[in-house]
Amino acid sequence: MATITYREALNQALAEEMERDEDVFLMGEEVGLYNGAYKVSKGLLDRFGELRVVDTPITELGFAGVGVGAAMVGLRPVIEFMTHNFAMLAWDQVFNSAAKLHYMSEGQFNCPIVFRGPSGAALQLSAQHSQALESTYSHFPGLKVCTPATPADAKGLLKAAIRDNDPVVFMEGELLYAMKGEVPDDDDFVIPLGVADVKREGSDVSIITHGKMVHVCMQAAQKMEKDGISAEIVDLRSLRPLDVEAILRSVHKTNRVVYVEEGWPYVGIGAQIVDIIQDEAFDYLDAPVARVTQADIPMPYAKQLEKMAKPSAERVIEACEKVLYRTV
Amino acid sequence: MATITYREALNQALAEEMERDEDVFLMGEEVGLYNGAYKVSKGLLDRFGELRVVDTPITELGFAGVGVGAAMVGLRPVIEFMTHNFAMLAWDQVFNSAAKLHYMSEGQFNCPIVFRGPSGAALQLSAQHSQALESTYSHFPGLKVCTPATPADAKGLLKAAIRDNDPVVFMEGELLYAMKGEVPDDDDFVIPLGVADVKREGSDVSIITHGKMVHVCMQAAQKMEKDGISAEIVDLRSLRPLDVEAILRSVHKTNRVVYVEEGWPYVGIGAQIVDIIQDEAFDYLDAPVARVTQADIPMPYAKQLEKMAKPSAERVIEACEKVLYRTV
Amino acid sequence: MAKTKSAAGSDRDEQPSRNGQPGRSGKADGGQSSDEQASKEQPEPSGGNAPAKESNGKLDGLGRERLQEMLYQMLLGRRFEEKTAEAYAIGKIGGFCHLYIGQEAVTVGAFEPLRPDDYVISAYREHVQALVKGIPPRNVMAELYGRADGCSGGKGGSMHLYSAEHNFMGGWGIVGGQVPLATGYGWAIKYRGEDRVALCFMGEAAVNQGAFHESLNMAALWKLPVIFIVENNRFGMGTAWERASSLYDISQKASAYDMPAAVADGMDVLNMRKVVKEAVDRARTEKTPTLIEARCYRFMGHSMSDPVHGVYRTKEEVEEHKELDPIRRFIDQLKEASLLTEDELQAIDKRVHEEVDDAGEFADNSPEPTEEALYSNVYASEDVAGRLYFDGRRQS
Amino acid sequence: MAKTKSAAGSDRDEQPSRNGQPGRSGKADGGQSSDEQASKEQPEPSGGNAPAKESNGKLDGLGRERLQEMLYQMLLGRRFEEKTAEAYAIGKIGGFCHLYIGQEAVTVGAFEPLRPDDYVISAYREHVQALVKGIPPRNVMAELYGRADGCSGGKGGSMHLYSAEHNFMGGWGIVGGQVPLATGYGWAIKYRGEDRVALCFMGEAAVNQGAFHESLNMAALWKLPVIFIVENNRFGMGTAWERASSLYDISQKASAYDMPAAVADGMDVLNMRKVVKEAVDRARTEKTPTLIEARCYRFMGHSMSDPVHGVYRTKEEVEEHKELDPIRRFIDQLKEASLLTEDELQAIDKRVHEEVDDAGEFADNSPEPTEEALYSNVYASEDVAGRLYFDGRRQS
Ligand SMILES: Cc1ncc(C[n+]2csc(CCOP(=O)(O)OP(=O)(O)O)c2C)c(N)n1
Ligand SMILES: Cc1ncc(C[n+]2csc(CCOP(=O)(O)OP(=O)(O)O)c2C)c(N)n1
Ligand SMILES: [Mg+2]
Ligand SMILES: [Mg+2]
Repeated sequence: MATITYREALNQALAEEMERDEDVFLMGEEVGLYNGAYKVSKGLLDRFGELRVVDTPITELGFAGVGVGAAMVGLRPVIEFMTHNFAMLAWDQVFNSAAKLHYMSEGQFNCPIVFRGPSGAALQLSAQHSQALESTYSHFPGLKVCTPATPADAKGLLKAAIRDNDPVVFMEGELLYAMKGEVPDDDDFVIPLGVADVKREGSDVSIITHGKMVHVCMQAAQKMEKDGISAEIVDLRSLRPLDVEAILRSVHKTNRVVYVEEGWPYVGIGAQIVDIIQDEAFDYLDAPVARVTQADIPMPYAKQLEKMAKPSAERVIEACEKVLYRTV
Repeated sequence: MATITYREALNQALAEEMERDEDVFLMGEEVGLYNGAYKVSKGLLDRFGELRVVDTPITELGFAGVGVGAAMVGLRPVIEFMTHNFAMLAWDQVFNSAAKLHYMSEGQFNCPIVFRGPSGAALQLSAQHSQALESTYSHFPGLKVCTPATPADAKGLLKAAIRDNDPVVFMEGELLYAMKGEVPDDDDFVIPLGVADVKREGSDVSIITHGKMVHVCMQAAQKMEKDGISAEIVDLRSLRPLDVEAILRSVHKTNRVVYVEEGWPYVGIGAQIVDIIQDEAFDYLDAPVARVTQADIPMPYAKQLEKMAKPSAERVIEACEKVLYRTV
Repeated sequence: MAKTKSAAGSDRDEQPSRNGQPGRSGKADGGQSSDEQASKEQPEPSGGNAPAKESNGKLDGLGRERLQEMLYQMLLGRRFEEKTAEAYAIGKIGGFCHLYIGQEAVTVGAFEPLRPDDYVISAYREHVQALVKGIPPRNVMAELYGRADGCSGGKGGSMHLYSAEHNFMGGWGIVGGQVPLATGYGWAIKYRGEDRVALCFMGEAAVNQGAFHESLNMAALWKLPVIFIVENNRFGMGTAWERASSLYDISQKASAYDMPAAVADGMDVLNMRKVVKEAVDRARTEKTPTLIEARCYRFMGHSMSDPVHGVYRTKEEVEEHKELDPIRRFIDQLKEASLLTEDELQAIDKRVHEEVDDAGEFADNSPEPTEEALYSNVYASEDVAGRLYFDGRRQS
Repeated sequence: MAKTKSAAGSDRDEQPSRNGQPGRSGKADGGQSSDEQASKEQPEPSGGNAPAKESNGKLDGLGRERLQEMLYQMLLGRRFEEKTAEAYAIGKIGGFCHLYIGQEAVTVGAFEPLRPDDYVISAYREHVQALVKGIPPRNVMAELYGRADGCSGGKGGSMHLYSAEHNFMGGWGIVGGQVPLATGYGWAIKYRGEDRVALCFMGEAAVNQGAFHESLNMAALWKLPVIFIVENNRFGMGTAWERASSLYDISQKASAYDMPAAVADGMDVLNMRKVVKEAVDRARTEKTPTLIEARCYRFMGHSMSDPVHGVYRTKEEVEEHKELDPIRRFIDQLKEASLLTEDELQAIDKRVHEEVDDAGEFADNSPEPTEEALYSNVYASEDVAGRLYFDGRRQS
């Protein structure tokens, strides 16, 4: 175990997988000479050279498609979107190409590609740069989606994503890159897709969440502890495949659920989890599932407005109190 | 009242609004000389000329952006996407431009634009041409979304969408264009956004749906009638704004709900409706809400496979029986 | 090596209709750009005039057998599409269906210089390209019928024919969407240090799409062995090219990327082959991409639902272009050079008819895909924990 | 009218660094393309050499007052950005922040021929463009501070400055995203038969985006009065232009659209103005679009978080370019032509400092947006039935 940052964890995952399999290469804006806009690919150009760490023009649609083409003929591209906000320009290639090729060709072509980059808000980047897009990606069959919240998960899941034979959308967080955590040194430390992680055991209420929000939920849980509320935190880690068993296990245990996500509410991930819970654990719910999301608006720039718009520990606590029928 | 096709209803709405307001124009692929890929704009070029009925190159991103720019300076563009499948190429302009401009500029610029075209599967068009994308559009605040199921709704809602000062995504159906129905002749027949329509009164189970699926649900309801099951069909008509009152009214009445949609299940519209119902009518539900969607796969070409993949009256009936705890 | 064309694209003055006329000018200058100014400045890679019979009894270095094989491919394409039209008319084929009739010379000429390991991707008007790349007519027809023996298992249909075995990377339904993919094949070839090439076909209307421009820039910047062949059949659905592009001359667009370019007469299989061969050779050796405009004409409607002529072109225009039928033309060339006898022609015709009939029968008898097929091949790796499907019907 | 440039774009042979050198060649040939071959073939619209003082005591037809106003605008831009850097350093400004220092001549020169009713849109390096278009420094600074008096109510920030009153249509955060919007303004101008023009600024890296190409085609095809000004400051973040584009010469890309094009020296405000004026006049009268490459250089890092020099450029390179400081250069030109005295310069400098300080104070004292602002202006028409917001906090 070493304590490293989320950024370093991703860097290790990339380096190890590139070392392990020469079909793996990294392509995107500023990933090479500049070492990555967020320095995730630091040192990789020097180590692997220009064929395997490729700086692209600012043409998201184009290089995403180049990646899909390369994947069709057996390479394993890791395509970095500087952020997933810009990936919208490439969504045709993600949704109409990557997600459908295997099926349309009756399995003749695989698409082992990873589309990675930060998703969601950082600090005061305003509307076009602050979108958490998990819901949209997860909607399309043919894709797999991961949202690691910690350095260990980032490393283990990225390695799994690169080894997976399907297109995987990998969603990181600008505000997570500098976060430190313990990560196994083992070169073969891989976290399989579809396995949730109970980040905190609890008995009164289940807070189910993914990605960056795990940390907001942890703060909330610690505060609630003081008021004698024991909150369990289930981090889904991947949204497709989804660890439904882990969700149900926690619901059976607490009978009260809050779903917390960074994105917008309308058809957010939480809505889908609510649907699964009411369908498969209807009689176990002592209260409606409550949801915490970002405000249902484009993200504003002003510091205070942005703060109000983002999910906060306070709002998570309010939601927990609601499902616990406690009102303060 | 005249009996006309859905196609003619849209054509009338366009013609009447262009007649009424000279800032309204239609732009898209083949809308002019060719009279529209699906003939929705038949005769409009002759009637209104090349400045108001504009054939574009095949550049969805580009002409969607041209529309947004024109809307920013006070025109009221109706942008036709030959189908919403191709609109993915333009989503950056829909989500990052149209949906956010009013907010980012603190209301200095409006974006009164309609993005219309067919959505969802027709017959054997396979994966890239058969996607129902309501869920993705509805997720983004700043947009409004309509899904008319009948000629009358098509006309009334399109007129409302054109008069609305916000960007409206208008989702039609290739298989609906030829459908006939009664439509008021009145030039000022407008159906306000956000008002659902009970397409069929019933007392045993509420089938809530939108768009093309209304007709599948009608078939199902008629069949169930024979087995003595009285199904109510609530057509949401617009997904954003959403007529929550109408949903709750029906739930209070029947206590059993099935949501039917053409799109994929994961974070489909149905998931959001389930969330609203369990949150706001928790104690009124006698059974979990059941959902009927397309199979969770890219749409296959083969006739039989496509049939199996689409929501059908049979599957709607099964779902109703499930929430009624009847098993046959 | 070819220089980038450099005319100011000022052929806007000329009548696009004249300019866009395939064959006419095309045949005359054997693939010269019809923009005289430009062609004077620098000859097109294709160079030369109409093929002359060589002492060794070859045309453009192609022997009797090879030439007749090319004729066979053109006829196969023609008859296959005619059969397809019939089958569509009686409902055996569904969905959208775009026929290639009239454009056979583009594909047969372009494929002649290829090796089996070269990649080809195209758009949705790709039936004939699938056949010429080697997919058996049986499996192509079965795919159109939506049967289990189809080259895409019945899941793709007319717009999505695939064969990994033949390096046929697909038809494509999104206009321009295949261009970045082809660039990706070029990237993979470079990555692995191979000497394959990738051919990317598209209709002229795809040239306006951003994906085209983003791809050409990367292909030129990274020196990828990709040949972009634009089939300028004059129309994108009902929109004439001159109504969709501010510049008629497509090859000129390569100058924005400092990429070699050429114009070929898409109604002349030998000229087409000559122009593409030069680009292919250059791609194998120098790893440079090329943009080729193949001037051709669509004899049928855009798709089965579009009349042959109507609002956007006259009966006369269509008839006039049918005069340039690339198959009749090639037959004449071969006979003139006494490289084809009437008997040989009959034999080829017979062989083609038999194959096409056999393909139809095979498709008729091929089974529908089973219900199990519905959920097969959505994902390549289903051995994951957790749930992949959320429709409650198929839980992984 | 200008002819489309038509060089084979073969200046790949030249050193891009030489080629990309603003000022040097630029000043010499007053906006000629540095591609000699091309410029020999056909003169750039800009034509002429460095400005000569005219008998009437004007430079390029501009009088003392106007010229000094331009100098004022350049200095205002420079000092405003310096103030911005300070404020950012102490946390008064958040988010991404891209400074314009070194590129002032591009904007001030380009705006001189404009009328107040002309539209301008740019990318995220737009503070100075917002100022020169007429938004008071107070409201721009307040926006950077995220305050209620900001020109976007504090909701947009550095990348999203707007003023409908001044027809400043925004900064834009998506590289290339503003280009179709500008084309839309051009469309609206044509639709209404007005004689306005639309200026669209973008960095050179945006030229590779598909949106740029789709837009230029429509602008040329439909004859829209849009002037596309590419600020080639040599780098897109850490990527030198020659590493991102297969063709260095950006103006050459207009030939793919048969669109007039020109290269301007973006370090020379008068040359910049001359080149843009010609395009603006043409746009008002002939309704034709123009593509202009303004060769300039970014003196600061890409954003506040990017060091001025580092992996992608050396200290020496930056210093060398600072020699070409457009403001110093303009001051020299004016003094040489005795159109500016030292006292006048001091007065301008004083005025600028006062305005910038005032802007800072104003921003400091401007209130934060209130909680009500959070949900205001999401929709323009909220008088609809049904629910618009789904977070349970604000139900409409
Ligand atoms: C992105 C996209 N937009 C629109 C369409 C609808 N469409 C299908 S084919 C076509 C015309 C394409 O013409 P061209 O590229 O010249 O090819 P051709 O049909 O002439 O072979 C259009 C508009 C599509 N399939 N994809
Ligand atoms: C579509 C998109 N991709 C990537 C980015 C991230 N990004 C912001 S600025 C920039 C560089 C742009 O360079 P250029 O266009 O030359 O403008 P400059 O910064 O030099 O003024 C990049 C890659 C973005 N904002 N939008
Ligand atoms: Mg065509
Ligand atoms: Mg730049």
